[in-house]
Amino acid sequence: MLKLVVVVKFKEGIDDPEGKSITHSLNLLGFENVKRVNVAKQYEIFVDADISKGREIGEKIVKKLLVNPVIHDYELRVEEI
Amino acid sequence: MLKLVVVVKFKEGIDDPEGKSITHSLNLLGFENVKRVNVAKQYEIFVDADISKGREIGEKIVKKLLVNPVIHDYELRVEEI
Amino acid sequence: MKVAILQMEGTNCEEESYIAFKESGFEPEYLHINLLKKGMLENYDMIFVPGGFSSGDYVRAGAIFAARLKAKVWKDLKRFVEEGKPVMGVCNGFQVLIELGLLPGTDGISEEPEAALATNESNRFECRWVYLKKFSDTIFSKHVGDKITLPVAHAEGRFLADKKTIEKIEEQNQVVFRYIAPDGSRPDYPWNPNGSVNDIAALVNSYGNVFGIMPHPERAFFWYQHPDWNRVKRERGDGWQIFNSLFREIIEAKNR
Amino acid sequence: MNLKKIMDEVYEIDLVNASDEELMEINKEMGLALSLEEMKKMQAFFRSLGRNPTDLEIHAIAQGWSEHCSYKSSKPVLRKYIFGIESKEAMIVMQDDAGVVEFDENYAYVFKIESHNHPSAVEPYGGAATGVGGIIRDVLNMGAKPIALVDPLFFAPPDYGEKLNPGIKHPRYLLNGVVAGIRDYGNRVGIPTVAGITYFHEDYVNNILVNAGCLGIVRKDKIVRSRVDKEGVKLVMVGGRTGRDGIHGVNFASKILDEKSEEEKQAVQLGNPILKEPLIHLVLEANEMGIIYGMKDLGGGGLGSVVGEMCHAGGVGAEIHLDQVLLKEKDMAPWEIWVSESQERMLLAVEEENIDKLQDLCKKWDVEMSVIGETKNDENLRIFWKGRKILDMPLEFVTAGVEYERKYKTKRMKKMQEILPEPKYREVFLRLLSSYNIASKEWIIRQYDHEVQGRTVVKPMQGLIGYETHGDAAVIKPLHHSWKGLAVTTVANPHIAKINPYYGSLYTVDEAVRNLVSVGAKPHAFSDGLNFGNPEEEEIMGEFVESCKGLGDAARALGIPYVSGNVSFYNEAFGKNIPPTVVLMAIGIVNDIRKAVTADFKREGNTIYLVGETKEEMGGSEYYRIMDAKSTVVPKVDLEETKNRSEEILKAMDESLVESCHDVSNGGLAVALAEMALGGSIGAEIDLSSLGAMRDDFKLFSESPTRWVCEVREENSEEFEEIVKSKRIGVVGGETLKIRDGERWLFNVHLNIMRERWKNALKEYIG
Ligand SMILES: Nc1ncnc2c1ncn2[C@@H]1O[C@H](COP(=O)(O)OP(=O)(O)O)[C@@H](O)[C@H]1O
Ligand SMILES: [Mg+2]
Repeated sequence: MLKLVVVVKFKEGIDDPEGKSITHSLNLLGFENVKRVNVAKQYEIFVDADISKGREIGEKIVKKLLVNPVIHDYELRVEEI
Repeated sequence: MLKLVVVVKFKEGIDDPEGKSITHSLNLLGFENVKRVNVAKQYEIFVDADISKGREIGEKIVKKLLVNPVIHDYELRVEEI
Repeated sequence: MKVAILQMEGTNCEEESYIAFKESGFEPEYLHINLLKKGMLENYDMIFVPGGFSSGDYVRAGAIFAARLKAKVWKDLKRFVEEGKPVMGVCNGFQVLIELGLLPGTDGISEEPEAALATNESNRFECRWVYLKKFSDTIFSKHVGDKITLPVAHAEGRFLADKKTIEKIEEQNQVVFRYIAPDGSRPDYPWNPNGSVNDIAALVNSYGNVFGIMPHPERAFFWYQHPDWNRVKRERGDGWQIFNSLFREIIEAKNR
Repeated sequence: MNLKKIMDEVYEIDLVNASDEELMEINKEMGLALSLEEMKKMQAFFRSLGRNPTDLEIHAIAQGWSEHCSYKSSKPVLRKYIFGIESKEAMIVMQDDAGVVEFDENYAYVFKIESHNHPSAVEPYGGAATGVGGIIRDVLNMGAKPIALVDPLFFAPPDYGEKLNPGIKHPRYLLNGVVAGIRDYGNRVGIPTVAGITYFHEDYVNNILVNAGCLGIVRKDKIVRSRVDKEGVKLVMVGGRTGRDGIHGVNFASKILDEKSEEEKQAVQLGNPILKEPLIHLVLEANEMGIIYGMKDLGGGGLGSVVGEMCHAGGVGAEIHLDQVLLKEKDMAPWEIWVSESQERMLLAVEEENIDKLQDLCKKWDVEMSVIGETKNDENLRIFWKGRKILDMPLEFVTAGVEYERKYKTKRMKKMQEILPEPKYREVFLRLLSSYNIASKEWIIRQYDHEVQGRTVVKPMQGLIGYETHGDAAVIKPLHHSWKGLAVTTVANPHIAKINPYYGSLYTVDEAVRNLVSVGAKPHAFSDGLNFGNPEEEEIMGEFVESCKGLGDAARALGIPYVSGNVSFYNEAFGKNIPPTVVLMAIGIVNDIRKAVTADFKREGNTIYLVGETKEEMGGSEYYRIMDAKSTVVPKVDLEETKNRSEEILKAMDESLVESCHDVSNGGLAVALAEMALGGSIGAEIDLSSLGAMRDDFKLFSESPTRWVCEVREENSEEFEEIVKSKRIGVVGGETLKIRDGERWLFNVHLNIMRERWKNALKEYIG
């Protein structure tokens, strides 16, 4: 069994309203020294496949579904479990 | 400046509709050997503070805003940048 | 003229869309993605992707719907567009068309998304009425007045693309409607409800047959769906004009 | 506890020979939440059978007897006051999962309100979402299409600054979580959320209230009952799978919250709107095809209570094969399957020849189904597990439950009313506009899609686009081919009820009527959501009895029935009870939606009227609250007045004489006028001298019932005055709200300043 870990973030320069809103809330809650928050999504995908195929499958899934290249960057990690 | 990285996941046993729906979609898209998908959120929090206070601030932020211990588990990493 | 109203789990504006097409003289039919097979789209004269939360908008609004359509009938869809038949998406439907690469379609069809409808600047789902100004005459807008009002209801409607794409969109006159302030000036929030670049609310592709719009014309089809109907007398809702435009440009033109 | 394994996952418990002490030990270890008396009743039953029960049997009984399923504390009171109010249009009253009332010749509307308090206190997002999910199923299972949602919510103030008890979350966190949960669920399933309450009171700090209501529409010949009256009908589960989540939810609901509540993780679920959405389509399509014989949703109590109630109501027995239930996790014990409250499940009774058709529909909508048993021609419930019978009991014993005549005590407060020095009117007025219970809820309302389905013809926010004010009720146009509409509103007045629950209830009924009449709707039917503290305390039970008495008296006088409702007790934590909280979801009929009226001022020069009498009764008022002044003199309702004034206003509206209308409630006349002015973005000049001799703070801020403000064109004023008993108090116009009493100016405030105060007070706390 493989575990593919994909972290999808916003590209540099793309505004992240959720991060902004959390920053604002934290400041209001008394954490005035919080300067910025970036929010990303992490997917752990459990696949029944050979480790040699891991990256290929991961890239395919990312392209097909998880990422819009106009606004997102991503990291992909493959682990055998 | 510190970077606190928090990953918030659902606890084991909490049924997450998003993970389920993505698993189902991936199966339909031809990735039949995807068995499960867990979705988590990753926050990068940039704080102007001393490294010795990092963990404490992180734990506080997590408790106050990011996590409900009834359904979430989390990991916290503190980095100096 | 047969219109396929595509459905999947979570699309939820199909009924009011059905009524809008029917009342405008079309023959709408629901077509569920689970029943959709290769070759089926040929039987229709138009494709409509309704609003809602397909697959919960999990991952990203419209992403799963688009991926599933692509996996099932991408060739058929491309042929449909290349034959010049109309395709229209509202709200979640617009998001689907963007994810498919059918919009903005600055160069016809793109195999990868060329743009995105990102989370609103307010970071909130918002349901409110906005003013729109027409910037381009297309089959979808020819008979629409210069200024109309429609409701928006979305969390992800902030149109984004790289500079070159935006320039090309503008050059090719692909922006059909922009958000405006009530006095006609450039809008701030909430008149631009999501922070869209260049106040873009609706687009057409470079061929002129694929149309995506964030606000909901099908929810402003009848006069009584407007929030100010006891202030402003209307025969019909402003959204009706879009369906009527299609009818006149396609069905009437055929019969002329 | 003595137990004997009889097969995999099934045990026999030695109940027959247990001492009282051992009974309570069994009660505790199995998490049954029963009293000793109830345990003994159970014991006596098995002694009479001459055998010991299985663990499944014990759990099944405990569930049937829980407060949530059996209404054991409330039934006698409800029967006495709430049930049995007549109306010729009410079709199904307090019998099935939701009330059914005639809409027109061919259609009926269906509605109900319900609470989801404890789960939301522990996990606001999931708790609220599953609350919405549950109430949708209650309406759906009558065969109706859900067309509107409402969400009355009760929190401690968002700026609450006292120290919180362990495990208790800050009201701001709770508020945001709850709103997000309702938003994400309601928006995704495509049902508009059109009304609600966002109410703040310190006493909700340990125990918030999250109520949710749903309204549906159904063709009369398609109404489905929650009962099966024939043997051999297949029982089919459709929708979500069954898991360990939600085990003992009903017991959780009937327990007092404490620091350990956070550990009740199983009681917490997130809900799955994307499973519900196709399930709604599936059920409605199957119903349209006529293949549903009976239907009930799986809510509190799970499969056990549904099979029991559905068969018991129809007078048949049932045989169930629990190993046919589709599971989320493999190794569940039969008792867990029986009591699990996993979301998104429905039980359909379908005749054998229609099973294939249902199968096809399930395929189309990608929804799972499984036949789990069938009805039998006797009065027993039999459950099998891997071929072996592990439960065999009369349904009556499990389902009919127990009842208590709980002791109660009525508390009477001494009558007193503090008289304040005359305040600075402008300052008090502006403070009221930004007090949390009055300030704009736009930040919440707009996060809900209140227009999906295209039926919302009078919106919750009303007025000039971009400047809207709060409306009193939303109006839905349920049928494409008819101008007839349904008005929906929700009301609650805990501040008044806390001083006097009886008058609190009268006031609440009066306000429901006011809100409906304001949009041009004839009040038609109620659903009552009763939220109270611990009924084992005599004073709390007293509050409950008094509240119900008030509800009964008021509705009976007006001829408006309660057709559905919900009771939630044990809203207590850390020794603090919530204030008595009666929530009404009220429905009115709008004969012609083209004549519906909104709350925003329309036109310069129109005349402004006040309908109803203003009195010096400040108990529970927002004015006294912000001034920290004491009064136990609560507003009293004269129901004869309620009836007469409403009829008059409705008549004037029917003749199209009313341009705008808003009832006077929180904050009194001053606030009502301000809200109307804000929505129209046009001011008014008001003279209070016609209200008689009374101090001006009473005139401005009293919350006396049965009052409305109406705007009328000058040319219609004579006719209006003939129909409606009213006083002329001013004229629409200008950019300020100017109020005087004869020669004496009270204040003059610009619209922009009012808007700023009203709109921004809650904004910082939400989203
Ligand atoms: N949580 C909520 N969800 C939806 N609508 C809400 C909510 N809270 C308040 N509203 C709406 O805001 C308006 C004002 O509420 P409220 O001040 O309680 O009205 P009123 O005093 O007329 O009963 C109403 O239209 C009500 O439906
Ligand atoms: Mg009101």
